[in-house]
Amino acid sequence: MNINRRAQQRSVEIVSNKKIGAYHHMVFAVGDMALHALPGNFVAISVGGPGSSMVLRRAFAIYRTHDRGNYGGTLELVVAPHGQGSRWLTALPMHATVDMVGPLGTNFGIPTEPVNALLVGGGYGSAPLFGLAELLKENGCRVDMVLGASSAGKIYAPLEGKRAVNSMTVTTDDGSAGTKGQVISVLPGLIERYNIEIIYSCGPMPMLAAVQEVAQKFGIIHQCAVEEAMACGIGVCMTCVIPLRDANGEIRMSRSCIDGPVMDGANVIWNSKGEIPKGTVGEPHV
Amino acid sequence: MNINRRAQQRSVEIVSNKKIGAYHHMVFAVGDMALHALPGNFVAISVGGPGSSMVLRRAFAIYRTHDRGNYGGTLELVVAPHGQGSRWLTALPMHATVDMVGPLGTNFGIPTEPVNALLVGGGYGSAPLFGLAELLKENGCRVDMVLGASSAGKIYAPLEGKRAVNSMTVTTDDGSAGTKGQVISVLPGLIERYNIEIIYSCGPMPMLAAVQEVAQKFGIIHQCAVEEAMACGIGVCMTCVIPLRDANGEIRMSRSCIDGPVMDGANVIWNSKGEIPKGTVGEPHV
Amino acid sequence: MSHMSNFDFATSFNNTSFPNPIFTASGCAGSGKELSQFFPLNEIGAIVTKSIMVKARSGRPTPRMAETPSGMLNSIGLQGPGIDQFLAEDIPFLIKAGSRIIVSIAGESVDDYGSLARRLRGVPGLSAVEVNISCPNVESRGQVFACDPIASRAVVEVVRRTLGGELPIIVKLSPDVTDIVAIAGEVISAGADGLALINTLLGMVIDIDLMRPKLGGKTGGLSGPAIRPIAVRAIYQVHQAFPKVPILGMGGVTNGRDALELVLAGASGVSIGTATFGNPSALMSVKEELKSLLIARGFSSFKDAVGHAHRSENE
Amino acid sequence: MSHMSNFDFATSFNNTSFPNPIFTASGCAGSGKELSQFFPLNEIGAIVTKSIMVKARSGRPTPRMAETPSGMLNSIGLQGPGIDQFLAEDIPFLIKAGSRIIVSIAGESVDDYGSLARRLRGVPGLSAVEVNISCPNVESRGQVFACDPIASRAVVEVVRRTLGGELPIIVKLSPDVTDIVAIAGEVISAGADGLALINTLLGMVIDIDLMRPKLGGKTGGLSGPAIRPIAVRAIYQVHQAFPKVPILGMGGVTNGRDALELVLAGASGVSIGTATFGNPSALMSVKEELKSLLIARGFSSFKDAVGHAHRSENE
Ligand SMILES: Cc1cc2nc3c(=O)[nH]c(=O)nc-3n(C[C@H](O)[C@H](O)[C@H](O)COP(=O)(O)OP(=O)(O)OC[C@H]3O[C@@H](n4cnc5c(N)ncnc54)[C@H](O)[C@@H]3O)c2cc1C
Ligand SMILES: Cc1cc2nc3c(=O)[nH]c(=O)nc-3n(C[C@H](O)[C@H](O)[C@H](O)COP(=O)(O)OP(=O)(O)OC[C@H]3O[C@@H](n4cnc5c(N)ncnc54)[C@H](O)[C@@H]3O)c2cc1C
Ligand SMILES: Cc1cc2nc3c(=O)[nH]c(=O)nc-3n(C[C@H](O)[C@H](O)[C@H](O)COP(=O)(O)O)c2cc1C
Ligand SMILES: Cc1cc2nc3c(=O)[nH]c(=O)nc-3n(C[C@H](O)[C@H](O)[C@H](O)COP(=O)(O)O)c2cc1C
Ligand code: FES
Ligand code: FES
Repeated sequence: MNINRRAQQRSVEIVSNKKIGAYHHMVFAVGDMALHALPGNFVAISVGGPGSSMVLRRAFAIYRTHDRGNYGGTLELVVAPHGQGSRWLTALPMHATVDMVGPLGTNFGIPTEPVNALLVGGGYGSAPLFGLAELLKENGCRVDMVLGASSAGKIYAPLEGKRAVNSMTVTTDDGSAGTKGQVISVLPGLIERYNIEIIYSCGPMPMLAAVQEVAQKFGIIHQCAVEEAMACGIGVCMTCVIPLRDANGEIRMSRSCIDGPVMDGANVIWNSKGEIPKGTVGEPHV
Repeated sequence: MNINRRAQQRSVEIVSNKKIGAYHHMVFAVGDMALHALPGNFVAISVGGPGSSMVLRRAFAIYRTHDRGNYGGTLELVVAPHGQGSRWLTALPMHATVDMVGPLGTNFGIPTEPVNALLVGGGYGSAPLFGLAELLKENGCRVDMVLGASSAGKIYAPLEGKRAVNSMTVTTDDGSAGTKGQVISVLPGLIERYNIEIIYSCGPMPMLAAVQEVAQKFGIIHQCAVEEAMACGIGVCMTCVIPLRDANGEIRMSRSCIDGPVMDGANVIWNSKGEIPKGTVGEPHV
Repeated sequence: MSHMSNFDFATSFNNTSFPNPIFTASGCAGSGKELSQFFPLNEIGAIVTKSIMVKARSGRPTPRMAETPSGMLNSIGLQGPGIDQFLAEDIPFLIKAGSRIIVSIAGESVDDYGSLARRLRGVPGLSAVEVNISCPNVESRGQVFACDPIASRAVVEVVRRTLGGELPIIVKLSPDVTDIVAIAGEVISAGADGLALINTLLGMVIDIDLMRPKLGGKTGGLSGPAIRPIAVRAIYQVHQAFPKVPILGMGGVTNGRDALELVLAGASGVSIGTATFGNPSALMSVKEELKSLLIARGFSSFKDAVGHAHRSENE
Repeated sequence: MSHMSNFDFATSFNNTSFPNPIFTASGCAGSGKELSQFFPLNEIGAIVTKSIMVKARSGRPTPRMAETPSGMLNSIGLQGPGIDQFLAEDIPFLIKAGSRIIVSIAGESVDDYGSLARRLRGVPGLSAVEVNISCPNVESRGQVFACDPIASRAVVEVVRRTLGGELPIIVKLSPDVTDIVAIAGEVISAGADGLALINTLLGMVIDIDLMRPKLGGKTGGLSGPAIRPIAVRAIYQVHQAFPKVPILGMGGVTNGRDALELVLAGASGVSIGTATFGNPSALMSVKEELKSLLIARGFSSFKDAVGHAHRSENE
């Protein structure tokens, strides 16, 4: 169990909320919460306001943070207006406040030596990768990035983010931007061309599973940020589990909010949705 | 059964929302709904917005209407920020829209000949009395008004309203405005001084009951607008009933949203809250 | 859009068919008249009238309602004019309005249900009878019929026997039981043609200022979106056990998505109750939304969607 | 404010007393450790641990949750490490944190409950045992113990016999029964010192895009504000029937007003479950708000408010 001891709960103010493509880029004045966030961490936000019928928080990957500025520490998110909760959030005006808990969960591990890293993002899954890219660059790594989405509007890639990486490849299912197809199709070429030694990924679970297959084929380390439905985000409800092989080789249903969202892709038992993998500790006896 | 055939359901825009004392004076652009409203009618408004946990409408007495103006037909309410629903409503900004059904319910009857009328209001219960006063004046009546509340801030009496009546008496429980005490204490004096022939009242149920006692003592007609908890406001749920004597002298649990809110005070069986009065049609057999 | 006009929205209970599967819920539509100013009554599948008893009834004292999170409690106590006045006044209005009619009946004894069925025999213009058995049985220390398999069976048998095969009998069950499938089985074997699921759940709100139960009747029935997951579960379980018995589903439906959930679970028709209080035209919007959702999912007929969530994993 | 410091917030179950009546709900506080970064665990009455079984258990497949109007469904399936690891790891942490501890146990057979009680005998630092009987009984075709008076009685008897008089036994009941008062009576006569009311209600959500049940386990337990009226009703009914048996109340409590409702209905303690998911510090705010509300109503001691809504009309 990896409780993020830096987590705080606080009421934070929205200091910017801009629509960018299919997403909203939102900035919150979070005080010293910004100091403690690492790439891969997420925050959990109450949605709906008083009298809301929505009782659960929504989790959002941290896009980036700034320690100080006009508003003190700030924290940024990339939010897709999807269902009732995210639509409520993205419709909030400047200066509205929300209740935020964070930073939560595990973060991307940074190699101790400079390596060639490939960052793979699907949809809003690109968000945590830009902060990660900066950190990797600071550590002397070469950073290449590939982003995929169904169409151009769903690629989140701000200009300064693009500039920070050594190369940027885009794929869209409909071909409206970059290469037509899925990110997976371009991975082998990029891995070979840039001599990739580590892959970081964030996006929908099927994409992560596919990236792991490629990583395994090439014998490359793969750290991924998973996304399983979370009721609490703080480790108390056991809803967000995924089957994970632990240090002793035992498979356990592990909480993606505490032992994740960032996990070693090789340890995840992929494609098990809908069943408990054989051999999991405490698996149902039939 | 008196279905208000003029009722419409529509999305209406808030064109003014001002805090006045303990209340909010709110103006809605309602189009031709304004044409059909009569003093005593009410409207029912959805509260909480999408994703709200509040499933029922809130009823509000119509304060007044204007057929035409900058915003076309407008309808005005006086709302006390009390619980979750009314606080949500009064916190809405200009140009927000709400879903409104109205006009609903019965209206105050206007005498065919000029008479001396006393209008008695408790708290926000004064709201529908000002439009009534205008109508009575147009019909040649003398109109005196007495308003009561717990304290000065809860007396709703705009200047133009005060000017429209022949006399205005105010009572407050704490003496912070007008006579200290309850409206009931000043009624006999006013009735005698102005030779009152009809009383109209609106306010909390215990006040209405007390007014009826006085009216009966003086043998005066009393029309009151009752307020019972309403789930639907349109006559389909049977929650808002009060025991009412009908034309045949039979007591029936009658819907205050359809056979009211305006009722003849002499027909209401007062102080029966918590039980079905003896002799009511279909009363429980023990 | 030519596709839309080909969509077959009809549903049926036994041999009676309805042009669409959207119905009012008993006790939530007055006598029909009150709703008719918001939409033409013949636009919906049928009006389910409020449960009528043998004699006139005052109902329970006020307060009769309390709002709860995403729901409400009611304790109306079956206020109504009694079957005679109901047949004389309400039915002719509905027939004139072109509405299809499902009459809901409620009794305090097995005999009451028999008397009610007898009064309905031969009444023209009725499409079905809904038997509300969530009522206290005065002959059994006030135990609710629907909570007792033997009493439930007795009621359905007398209604079946009295009505003959004339009208489909839809029996409305209470979710406040340990095993709703068992009760469903009893009433089906006693002659029910269809089931209505679910009635309200027994609840209570305490007024924290008065520090007493808020409702005049102390307890009340919980309805609205809060109970939708219970309704979906009950419909799913009962449809699984008795796939051939049509179910009129209800419980917290406010929009087309909610209605679709109940249909996929196994409802052949959907009643709208509490939602009408918040939105007088809810029936119309649910109807349109459900139709669009079904068409968007490639269904060409409503009936194909009924119970679709039960298909096997590899379908 | 001197008045406030005189307020007696303590409560007790049997002979065990707690400094205040606010508890976690089983399964909604992890092992305690996860919450300890939001407030000191000794600030609340006690931690009720998640139901522990004899052996390690993986729980149900995902998705394990679905949000519903003012509530949620969960189908965790009692994931946990088994009693041995639990006693070796979780209990020492809680003791070190100064927390009072109520251990919740769950079994698949009557024997399981006996084994669990045996393992708890003599474990230092425990305040009470909560017996979760809302579990399928593998020896009775999976029927939930709490839905069967005979099985409920058997479980409580074996726990009572095994534990002796050492620790108060609080038996947690399911609301999914026809007559909760009857089940309460059974377990009380079998030796329960207190009752916990209510566990979740069985519900289902259907994903209208996949057109299948949303949860991996198909059905799940409904919790949160949506069910509060059911909890209040159950607590009121059971307190009315057994006024001397202390009740740990739970179901949709998110603030002090909600907690007060349960207390007035008859709860001697209040557990907070789902509210913690939405607000990690909910336990703290409920505690402070409840205290203020009681003081504002003139109570000088918490215990005076328990069941206050039952007083006669003329009081
Ligand atoms: C670790 C993590 C990081 C995330 N990061 C982002 C992000 O950076 N940007 C972003 O837009 N969204 C992100 N999400 C998804 C986000 O939490 C919400 O699920 C999403 O906004 C939909 O919520 P809603 O209320 O709009 O939709 P609704 O459909 O109304 O949600 C209903 C319920 O289902 C849950 N749910 C629905 N979809 C998902 C999903 N795909 N994954 C998990 N739970 C789901 C919701 O949390 C909620 O409880 C993240 C989720 C997780 C778990
Ligand atoms: C015919 C009629 C006319 C009204 N006119 C006005 C008006 O002009 N101005 C105004 O401020 N309010 C008026 N009210 C009261 C108003 O409808 C709301 O009840 C009030 O605003 C409290 O709602 P809430 O959501 O803030 O409080 P909550 O306490 O959250 O309300 C909870 C529920 O209880 C019901 N309720 C609570 N108090 C009352 C009450 N006193 N009477 C009836 N139902 C109640 C609400 O409708 C709601 O369903 C009127 C009510 C009726 C029936
Ligand atoms: C105010 C009210 C009155 C009701 N009266 C009846 C009734 O007379 N007969 C009946 O069978 N059900 C009655 N019900 C139950 C509804 O028909 C329906 O089963 C239940 O409310 C669930 O649906 P909903 O959530 O859409 O309201 C009533 C419900 C409400 C809210
Ligand atoms: C995610 C989750 C897990 C739960 N696990 C347990 C459990 O292990 N044992 C138990 O007795 N109750 C369990 N419950 C039920 C709660 O303890 C509580 O009785 C119920 O949720 C109602 O309270 P609430 O509305 O405050 O959540 C669980 C509830 C939830 C939501
Ligand atoms: S979301 Fe609750 S344990 Fe992970
Ligand atoms: S409020 Fe529904 S009938 Fe009057």
